[in-house]
Amino acid sequence: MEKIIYLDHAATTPARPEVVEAMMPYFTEKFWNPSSVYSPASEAKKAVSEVRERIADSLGTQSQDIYFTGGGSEADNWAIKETAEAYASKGKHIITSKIEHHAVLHTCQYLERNGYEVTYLDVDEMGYIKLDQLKKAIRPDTILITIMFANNEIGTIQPVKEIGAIAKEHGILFHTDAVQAYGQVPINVDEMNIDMMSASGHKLNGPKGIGFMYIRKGLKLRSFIHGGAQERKRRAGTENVTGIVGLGKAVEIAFETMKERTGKEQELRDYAIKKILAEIPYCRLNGGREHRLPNNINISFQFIEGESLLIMLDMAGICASSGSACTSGSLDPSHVLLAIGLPHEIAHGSLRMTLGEETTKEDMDFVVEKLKEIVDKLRKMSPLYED
Amino acid sequence: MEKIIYLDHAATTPARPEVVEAMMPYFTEKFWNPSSVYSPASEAKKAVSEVRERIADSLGTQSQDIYFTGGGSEADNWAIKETAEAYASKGKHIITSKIEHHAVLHTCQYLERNGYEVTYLDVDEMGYIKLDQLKKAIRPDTILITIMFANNEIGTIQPVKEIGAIAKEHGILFHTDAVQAYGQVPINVDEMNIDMMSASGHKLNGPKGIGFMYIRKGLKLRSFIHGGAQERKRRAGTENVTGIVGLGKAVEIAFETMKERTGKEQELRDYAIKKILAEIPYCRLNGGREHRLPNNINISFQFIEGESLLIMLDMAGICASSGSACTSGSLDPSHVLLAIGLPHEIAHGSLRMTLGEETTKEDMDFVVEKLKEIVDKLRKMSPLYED
Amino acid sequence: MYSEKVMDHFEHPRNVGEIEDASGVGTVGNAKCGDIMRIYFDIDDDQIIRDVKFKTFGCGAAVATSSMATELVKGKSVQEALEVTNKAVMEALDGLPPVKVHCSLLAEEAIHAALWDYAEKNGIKIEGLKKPKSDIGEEEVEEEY
Amino acid sequence: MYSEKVMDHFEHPRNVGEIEDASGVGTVGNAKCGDIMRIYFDIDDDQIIRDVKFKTFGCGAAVATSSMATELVKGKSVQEALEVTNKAVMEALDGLPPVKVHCSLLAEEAIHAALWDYAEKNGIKIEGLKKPKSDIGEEEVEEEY
Ligand SMILES: Cc1ncc(COP(=O)(O)O)c(C=O)c1O
Ligand SMILES: Cc1ncc(COP(=O)(O)O)c(C=O)c1O
Ligand code: FES
Ligand code: FES
Repeated sequence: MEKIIYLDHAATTPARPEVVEAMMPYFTEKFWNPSSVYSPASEAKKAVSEVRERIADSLGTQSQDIYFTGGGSEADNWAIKETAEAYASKGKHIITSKIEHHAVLHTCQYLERNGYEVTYLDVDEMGYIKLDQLKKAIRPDTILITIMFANNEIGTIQPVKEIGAIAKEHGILFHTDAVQAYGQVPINVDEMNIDMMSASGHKLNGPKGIGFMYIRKGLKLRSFIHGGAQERKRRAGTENVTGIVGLGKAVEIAFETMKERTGKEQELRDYAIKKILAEIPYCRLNGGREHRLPNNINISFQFIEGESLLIMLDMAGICASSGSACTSGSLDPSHVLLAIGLPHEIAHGSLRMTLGEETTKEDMDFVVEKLKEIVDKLRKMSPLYED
Repeated sequence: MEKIIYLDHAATTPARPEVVEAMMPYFTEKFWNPSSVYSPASEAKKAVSEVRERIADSLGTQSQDIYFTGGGSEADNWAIKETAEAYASKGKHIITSKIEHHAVLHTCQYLERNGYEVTYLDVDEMGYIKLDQLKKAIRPDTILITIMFANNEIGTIQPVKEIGAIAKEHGILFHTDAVQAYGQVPINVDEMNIDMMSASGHKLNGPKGIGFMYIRKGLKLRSFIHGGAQERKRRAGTENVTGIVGLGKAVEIAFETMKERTGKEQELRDYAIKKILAEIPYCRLNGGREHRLPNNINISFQFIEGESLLIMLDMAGICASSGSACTSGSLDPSHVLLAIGLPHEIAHGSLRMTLGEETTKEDMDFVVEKLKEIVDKLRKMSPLYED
Repeated sequence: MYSEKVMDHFEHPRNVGEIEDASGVGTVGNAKCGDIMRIYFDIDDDQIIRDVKFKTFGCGAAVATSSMATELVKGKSVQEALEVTNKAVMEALDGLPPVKVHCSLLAEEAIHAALWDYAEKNGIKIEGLKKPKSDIGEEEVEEEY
Repeated sequence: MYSEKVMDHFEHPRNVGEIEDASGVGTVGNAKCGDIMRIYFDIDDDQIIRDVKFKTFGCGAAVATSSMATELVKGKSVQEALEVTNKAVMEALDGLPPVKVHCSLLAEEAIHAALWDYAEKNGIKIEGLKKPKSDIGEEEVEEEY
């Protein structure tokens, strides 16, 4: 098989070899249940608490505020549903944005069916929420603001610190889905007044099926998964020690390499964007300019449809996505692209390419060449395009 | 370090080398998100559906009724909370037993705080529920019976088929927590009228952080973790492909080897039980005689306390447990041992040893020798024991 | 996800293009996914479809079904073309994934719309042809959870 | 989980046993975990603790704190023994895990109960000694979620 150029790091990433290596002993020799009393099990317990420590460090907080989960979606569900339940006596109003991941949106819709009210903030044409609209949306019964740190489709990074400050000023809890941002941009939960934060291992070259939630000390929210006394009685289930160890290694490397890695990605991102916009007519860049994930390219090609584009790229060995991978079961155009104001048919013709540290300039040159050919071919086939 | 004799397979098991080997390629080369459109991702999708098929086969059902979860606790929470929610209009009464795992008990208690009523069935001195008591507990508003297949502490296997028949006759849904039973004893969800069933990978030499739930076709219950369209829109979150593949391999081997493996374990179990009861005074076997997990030994030693016993066994290189590992954060005597009628101080002095396929007769001979010494030493120290 | 036949027709679509002064043109759109398909017919005096072309803005399945549908009607009589259902197109393509069944309806509907246009222009009546809906695709695929 | 000192005292507990015709005996139980500890004192006429023995039905921490507590009071005056708090015992053991703090209270309480028994038997009053509760351990450790 010819070379594959993987440009879908926002969907998932390969685990680093070091990550897999770190996990290996915990599958077989050190397979212990960390809750066990006998001394060998302390190896597993220690491994788990070291990772907790490492993650806490990366966020400028203490380890007892980190809770491991089965992934980003579980963390989002936990934060939103259990905050809703724990603070229902204060109020039943939640503020979020129109461009959240479905793990947040569908959870909010679930709460709406159960007597909560949700305000979905608009975003501007770059995908930023408007702070004055946020302020206006706050009501006496608002208990939670949940706004994602960075968007998975268009890469826009929200003004999280400002949102945190507004939440704090009004005594409202602030959760942020940082699944795309964690490991890519620096985050300090205290400086940013983040009360809860979701993250997922497989987005930062860690294993799948593991994530975590930061929960600020003192918050009333309780378990989402009830059962044993693991995770300070807040998240039941035998600890996924291998997953946790793998996540820990991924976090270690992600933070060690962050500056250099994302610097390189950003340069390549801007190079490719510039080239595509210059060489292919009728296309536009979606998402934030200044505050944008270092590896995200999202471009709409007028007159063509995303899936066809993806399949042709695939034939050329290029893996990319159109909208969010986990919603590919759906045929609707991406809710994010509609929220930034794209008409349906333009939203349909959008392409997301998310780079990784292994992506090279040669890769992107090849991709742009192929894109030109493919876009041309599809436009020739399109009833919307008259040349 | 001296040899370790691991007798805590009910707490967790080492992943088989074949399991780890099967997972390896999916961490790095085949790391794809199964929801992605490009062709390489179909490898990941295919791997997931093959495992789904295999698990369905093992239960005598079809693959679309198998849903992957982050473990046994998540499956238990899902089954109980979402059945409660989906069928609330029919009624708000649930029947369970006093000896369920905390993942079931604490979930039921959570529902009690939210307007549901729960009947906790007694068990007899072997740990069996009483079918006539079950029948009497059924009310017009009963929506769910959740009774574990086999108990994690005392190994008692419930009359699941009879429970299923009663549930069916009354048009009530039946969930069973089969975390300890799956892979140890044959299960057929149709013959046993099981509507929902929870299982967990790390209990059958698979990886941690992965489990599944069987949900009979046609059931109304919806997502517990909301978000993307994975798992037929019923369980959001990027699929834990590595975990699923590892689980699949573990299931394959567990079912291939079931007969021989559990036969051998059962023989060793009975040998050790007999020897302990014969050679150590003042002790009794807890749990079912006839219907008992093939690898479970649970014995109470009068006048001594479990943790001290465990630590001394640990010093001899023997890993065992006293009550359930995941509740070792708690100091209360096991709710299971209390439910079968043990007084507090006897419940405290109980020891669970759960064998694995690698356990040998020599191991058990050594363990019995050590047990004799340790029990003797602790009894000499005990204010309750007068010799 | 797609069969080899689908991929073949997607990669090498047959009959892409336009026909100037076509005997009939039909354009249909799919409310569910926003896709658009246009079919052009060149029909002779014996009501035989001499030539057919299409343009499609849509997914892989939409492109492949357009291509296959045009192949299936080419050289057929108007009456025979009416028999080319979405099922026939799907079968000829060795099937489509369940979420993509609706795409094949687009092709069927485009044929009907082009035939209707032809019938209107020529003042003839085609047995069994109904006025096309302006929009198709409200048929629901199996709803899951 | 336990410090080396705790493990040492657990593995080699000092002063295990009984004293016949002891000057004072105290037995206490812990409602929280069902454990029981009994301490025996041999106290001379100068109110010096000449010998001390214990028996414990309890966890590792209970055994180790019993052992350490008896070491700390041995040879001390009755008044000094009263100062041997659970904190002192824990410190001497290089600490205990949070869930095990209550076990050390058992040792403190057993000493007090044995001293009370001694005082009653001998009709003397020990400054600062209160009648022991029949049951300790209702003190709550940090509640989590
Ligand atoms: C009977 C039973 N149910 C549920 C669980 C929970 O499974 P997990 O730890 O995989 O969440 C366990 C094991 O801890 C168990 O033994
Ligand atoms: C922004 C965002 N939130 C949540 C998730 C869900 O994470 P996971 O798939 O690990 O459950 C994703 C990725 O799919 C994401 O991009
Ligand atoms: S998804 Fe729109 S035609 Fe196929
Ligand atoms: S747990 Fe009971 S004394 Fe330690």
